[in-house]
Amino acid sequence: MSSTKPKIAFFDFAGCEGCQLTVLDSLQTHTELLNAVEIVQFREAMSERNDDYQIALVEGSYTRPSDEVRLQAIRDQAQIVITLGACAHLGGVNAVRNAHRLEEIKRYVYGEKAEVYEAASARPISDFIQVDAFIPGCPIDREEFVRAVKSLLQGNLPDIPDYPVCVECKLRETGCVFLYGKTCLGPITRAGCGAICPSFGVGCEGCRGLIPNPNMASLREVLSENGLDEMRVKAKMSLFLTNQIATSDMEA
Amino acid sequence: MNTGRQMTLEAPSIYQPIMLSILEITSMTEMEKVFTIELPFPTSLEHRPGQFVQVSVLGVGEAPISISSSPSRSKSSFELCVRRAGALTNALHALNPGDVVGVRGPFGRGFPIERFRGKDILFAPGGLGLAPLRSVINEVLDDRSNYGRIIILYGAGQPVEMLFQDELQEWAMREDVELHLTVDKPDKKWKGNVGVITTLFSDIQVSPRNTVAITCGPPVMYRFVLMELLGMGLPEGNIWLSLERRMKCGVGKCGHCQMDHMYVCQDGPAFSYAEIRHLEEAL
Amino acid sequence: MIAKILPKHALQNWIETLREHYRIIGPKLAQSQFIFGDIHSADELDLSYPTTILPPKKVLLPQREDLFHFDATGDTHIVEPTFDDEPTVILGIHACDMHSITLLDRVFERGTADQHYQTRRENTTLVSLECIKSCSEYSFCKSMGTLSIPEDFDLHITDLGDEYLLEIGSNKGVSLLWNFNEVREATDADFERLNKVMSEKWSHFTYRVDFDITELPALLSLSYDSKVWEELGDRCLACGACNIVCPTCYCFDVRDEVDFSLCSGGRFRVWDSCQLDRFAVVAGGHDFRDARAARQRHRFFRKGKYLTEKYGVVGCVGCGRCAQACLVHISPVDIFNELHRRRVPSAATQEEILA
Amino acid sequence: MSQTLQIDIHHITRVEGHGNIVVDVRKGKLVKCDLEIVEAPRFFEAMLLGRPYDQASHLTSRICGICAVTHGTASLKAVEKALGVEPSEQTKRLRKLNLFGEMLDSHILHVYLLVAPDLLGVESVISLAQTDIHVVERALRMKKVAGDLCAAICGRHTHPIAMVVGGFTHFPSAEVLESISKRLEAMRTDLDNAVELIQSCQLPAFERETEFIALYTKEEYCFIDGEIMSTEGGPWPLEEYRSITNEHMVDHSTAKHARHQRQSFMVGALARYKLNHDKLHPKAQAAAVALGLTPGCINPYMISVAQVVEIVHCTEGAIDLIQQLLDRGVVSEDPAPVARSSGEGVGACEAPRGTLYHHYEIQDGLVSAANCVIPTAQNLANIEADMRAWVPQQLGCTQEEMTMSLEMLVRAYDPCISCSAHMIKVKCV
Ligand SMILES: Cc1cc2nc3c(=O)[nH]c(=O)nc-3n(C[C@H](O)[C@H](O)[C@H](O)COP(=O)(O)OP(=O)(O)OC[C@H]3O[C@@H](n4cnc5c(N)ncnc54)[C@H](O)[C@@H]3O)c2cc1C
Ligand code: SF4
Ligand code: SF4
Ligand code: SF4
Repeated sequence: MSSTKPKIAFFDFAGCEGCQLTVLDSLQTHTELLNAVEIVQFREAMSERNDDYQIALVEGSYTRPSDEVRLQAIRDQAQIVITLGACAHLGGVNAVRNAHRLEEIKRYVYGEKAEVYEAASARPISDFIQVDAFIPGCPIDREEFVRAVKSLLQGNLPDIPDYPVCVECKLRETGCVFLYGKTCLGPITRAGCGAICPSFGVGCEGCRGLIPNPNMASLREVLSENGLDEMRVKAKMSLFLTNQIATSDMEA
Repeated sequence: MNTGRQMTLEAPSIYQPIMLSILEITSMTEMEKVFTIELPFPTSLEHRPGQFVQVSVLGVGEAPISISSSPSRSKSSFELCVRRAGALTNALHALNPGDVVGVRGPFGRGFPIERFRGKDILFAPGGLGLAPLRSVINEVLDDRSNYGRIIILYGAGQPVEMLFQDELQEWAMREDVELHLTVDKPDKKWKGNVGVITTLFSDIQVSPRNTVAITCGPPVMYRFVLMELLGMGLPEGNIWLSLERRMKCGVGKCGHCQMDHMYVCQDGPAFSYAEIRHLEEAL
Repeated sequence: MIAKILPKHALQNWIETLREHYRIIGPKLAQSQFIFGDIHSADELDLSYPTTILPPKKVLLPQREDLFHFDATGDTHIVEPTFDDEPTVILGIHACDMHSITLLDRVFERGTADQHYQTRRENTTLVSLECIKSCSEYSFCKSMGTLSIPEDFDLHITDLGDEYLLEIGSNKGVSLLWNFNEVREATDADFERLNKVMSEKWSHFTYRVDFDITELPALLSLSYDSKVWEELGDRCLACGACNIVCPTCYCFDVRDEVDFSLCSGGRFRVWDSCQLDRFAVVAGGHDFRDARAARQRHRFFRKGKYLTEKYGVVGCVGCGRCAQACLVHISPVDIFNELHRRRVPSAATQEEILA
Repeated sequence: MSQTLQIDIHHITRVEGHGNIVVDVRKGKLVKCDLEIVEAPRFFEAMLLGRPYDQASHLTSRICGICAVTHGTASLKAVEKALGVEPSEQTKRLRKLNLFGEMLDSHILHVYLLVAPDLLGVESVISLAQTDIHVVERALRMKKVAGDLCAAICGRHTHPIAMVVGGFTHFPSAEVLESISKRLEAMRTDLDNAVELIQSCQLPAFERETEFIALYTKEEYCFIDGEIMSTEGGPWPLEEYRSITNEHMVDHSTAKHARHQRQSFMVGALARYKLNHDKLHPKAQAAAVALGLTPGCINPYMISVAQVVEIVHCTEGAIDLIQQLLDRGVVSEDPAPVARSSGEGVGACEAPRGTLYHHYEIQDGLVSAANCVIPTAQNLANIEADMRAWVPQQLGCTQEEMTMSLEMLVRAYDPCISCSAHMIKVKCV
């Protein structure tokens, strides 16, 4: 176990910065974090900047061609690149716009000035640079982030669950929301959040991305059996999973 | 039958590892290191060849590792040959002599070597499969007069990936050991056989009724090696394998190593082909 | 039979007396479903509960259980196993769950005994409850032979209307009534009432397996290559819910955690599920049970054959929890019946058919 | 004194989102002084199009990780207005309590972790942890109470879960509310310390007349229900938000600027204070007096002081509200039903950094038009106007001093640039 503290830098692309905020929040319960690592860049919380880092934590989606250059620079410097949150991991809610024509939405939001704005469809960071690990979620889970940092300190990449949310939901004995006439993506979504949405009475929205081998066909049937028409199934699955479903449909 | 679990039986919890120091670490290849673990007097291991221990790095985890030294040579220490494959094995590779590791075991059923006495023995390890078989090989060599021919067919990816090269040299020098080596990808210096392990079988003649074969290697290897051995006419009961499974407890509780109704950690990891042939999940 | 009568109105006082010495766990409402949880007063406890999301297994083998703590910050490595010996009473265990505890007892004491389970088990008193009506539309305990309470209860409650009849099964059971004087000896009249309840209950259990359950292991042996498994594999979401809620599933994963010193922390186990992807994967990525069909088969073989053969008691106790939890309606009754319907005809019947 | 000075602060730190300050002073003359917003555009209004109305609040809470609860709440209010939903009194109370939690969380973050380092002369909270760990610990302790308050009500502060159209899907137990209330009461010492800390700091003395706008009701210090009020008129109903915010495009920014009666106006804690100060909790009144904050204040650096006053107010307000909830008992109730599937509505809330409007048109359950006007977007023009007035007053300063004071000025507004980085072509007819 190395005695020198790893140097960590945070980078943000398109996102709400809720994940960086969650990192700050994790200090509330884990102040030791500050001594365990050396944070050399964290624009949301500090003015100091230093480009000498080993671990890059990237928040936010790729949304415009110029992001690629920045990403490449990060990849060149960092030994380990880890994405933070659903935007970086999946394209996040940003990818909802991928369903629309870019020109149309630019015009809808910026009117006649639309041309000034550089935009592309929202994509996961791993589409552009090699990513060593991801910390999923919208936002990330505080405790999972802390565990991930500990894994890194131990010289290993974070171990993110690849079983579905249902497992955690049952373990904590939450009544399945399907029993209350609601619908849920828990069976195909990667756990690690403690099934927080079902436990607060709302079906999982899939923010942590798909598990490795989801049975999509079967889940679609479950959703329709529980009253979702095709349009609503699509709306549900495209909140966070646009990019992953596009890929898995292509493979299918 | 489990024999001699002295170490584990002493602990108040079956999951509690005994902390032991690393005497020596030898780098074998880029991926594998051999760890010599000290047994403080009067702790004894009393394992059988083919048994394994659960090795811990506290805070990282635990994994089953075969005991690579033979009982005949493991009095005050024993050896583990570990490939870097994940969290625990990475952490092991980062340790230094003098550091401690947690050990539980030995667990499982080893090879019933008393039953092999008087027979010819054909060892067919592939890659890391030599780690558990080395225990049997050295046990047999230390009791050489009680066995017939000893044939070792060893295959590795590349010459630099061959494990225990010093010992391979030694075995090669011995008159009473027939050693055949092969690699998938030769380098410039390699003069031996090239090809997968099954290509070595054509070089040897055995008397099938009096031969016991012991094989261990990656999952894909078994089917081909078995085909050769059965083709040579070896009875199913004379073919022995060591199987790998995910294991979390080592004592038949956690369920991970189950194949059909068998638990590899208890009923194995050494099995005769006759025992597992009917199990779809075995190979 | 030694039995006592506890008037229902005295339940509160009894629980209060017990709470002085024990942690009390019993069925209670959480959101709109029942769970086994801590009972602080009689009005939390609901002995007419249908079924719980998780079985009382969670008390004896908690979802997450510390195995040991370690501290290697100093020169020596301290490894301290943790055992939970808090005296606990589980109140109101249905017959099926009692049978599952019998199985767990055997699993954790045979071969190498698991001291963590045993410590907790020894300090737990089981108060079972006579099932008078089917607890859910999915339960089929009668078919599995688990509707009658097994012998190993400490105290067994039967609801006689305004009173409870308490059968005493062990010294642990006796201790629960120690110094509690609001019970009286059961009289012949009480036993008559008991008999009436017992004889009337059977007709309330209707959902069932179509054949004699002792045939199940043999039926499964014949059905290893059945198409049913492929069909299940197509439907199954592999969400693991069936395993997690099952009273006879006990597979677990073991994990470590550390504090920021990286030198002290603990090892714990958590429930695992054979339906999940990583369950049977080894280094190098080979998965020894990668198809959902094979995983479902493994699950049903464990329930219907392997556990029975290894431990001598049924591996499925018919509680119906898995069927209730399954979003694609995979239910043991349906599967067993379907296998039976499609079973390979025996030589005799084949001859009959041909004749 | 004639001076040439070029300041180009690329990505102002310790604000949410990306903004650049560009100042160009040539021979003592201010040539250029802009706040550029360079955030990648996120197109939330367009993303809402065609979406089921019940997804709107979960989607728009993702506009901003700091004011997620406010976005979610404003969104729900817009949908409810459009579809004729009348939430229960309990829902209204819980929402208000939730907003108190967010206001506390955000203000504590801003004052302690983002502004305080400037005032205490350190580079960041990370360095502050080295020099004065107690201040940081206090901040984290208080922030945790605020976060836990939100978590008890809606699951988590960043991206609330249990808030839905018409009500909630989860209800905090009495025990949880009681324990939070106790912790809020225990926070009072920390609050006194916060007031002391800010008292001891020297803020730049810069003043500029401008217009101040906030939500307003007669009954209370308004965060959630109410109408639009200005120091120069009002009140106006929410539906008139567009004529008040008057957003327009400027060249150098991806965000639209706003102006009302003057070239620019200010929203946020200071505006709220000026318009609602008479309804502050007495303890918050006392804090205002102690900190020298008066309704006449026109110094934008005083926004942070107004935030401290609001921290006191929200703490006391939350304690009172929890008491009310406990007295009545929190019941599990179904969300209020929707009366129709089409309609149009505006919802507004006070976000920590100012008034936030969501405006939707819904057709057959799907959002057909959307417009969100975010506080920072409203403030941008005002920040620029401040900078343009402030730079010439400081021409004697070094580049470093100037940079510092401008960064502090921008930070005082607590800009949430990622939220404001989008503008609107409104088409709600
Ligand atoms: C009886 C027996 C004897 C053995 N003897 C030896 C021996 O002598 N020497 C030796 O080197 N090994 C031996 N092994 C193998 C060794 O136990 C495994 O390599 C073990 O898994 C290493 O543990 P680890 O923590 O380093 O790796 P892990 O972190 O457990 O990773 C191992 C594998 O698990 C899977 N995995 C881990 N994480 C993930 C993830 N996030 N997603 C998907 N899959 C994942 C992958 O397949 C990965 O390759 C033996 C195994 C058995 C059963
Ligand atoms: S609520 Fe969702 S996550 Fe929980 S069991 Fe049901 S489907 Fe699975
Ligand atoms: S339940 Fe689903 S949507 Fe909610 S946090 Fe977990 S993965 Fe994300
Ligand atoms: S398999 Fe299903 S019905 Fe049988 S014991 Fe388990 S959960 Fe109950």
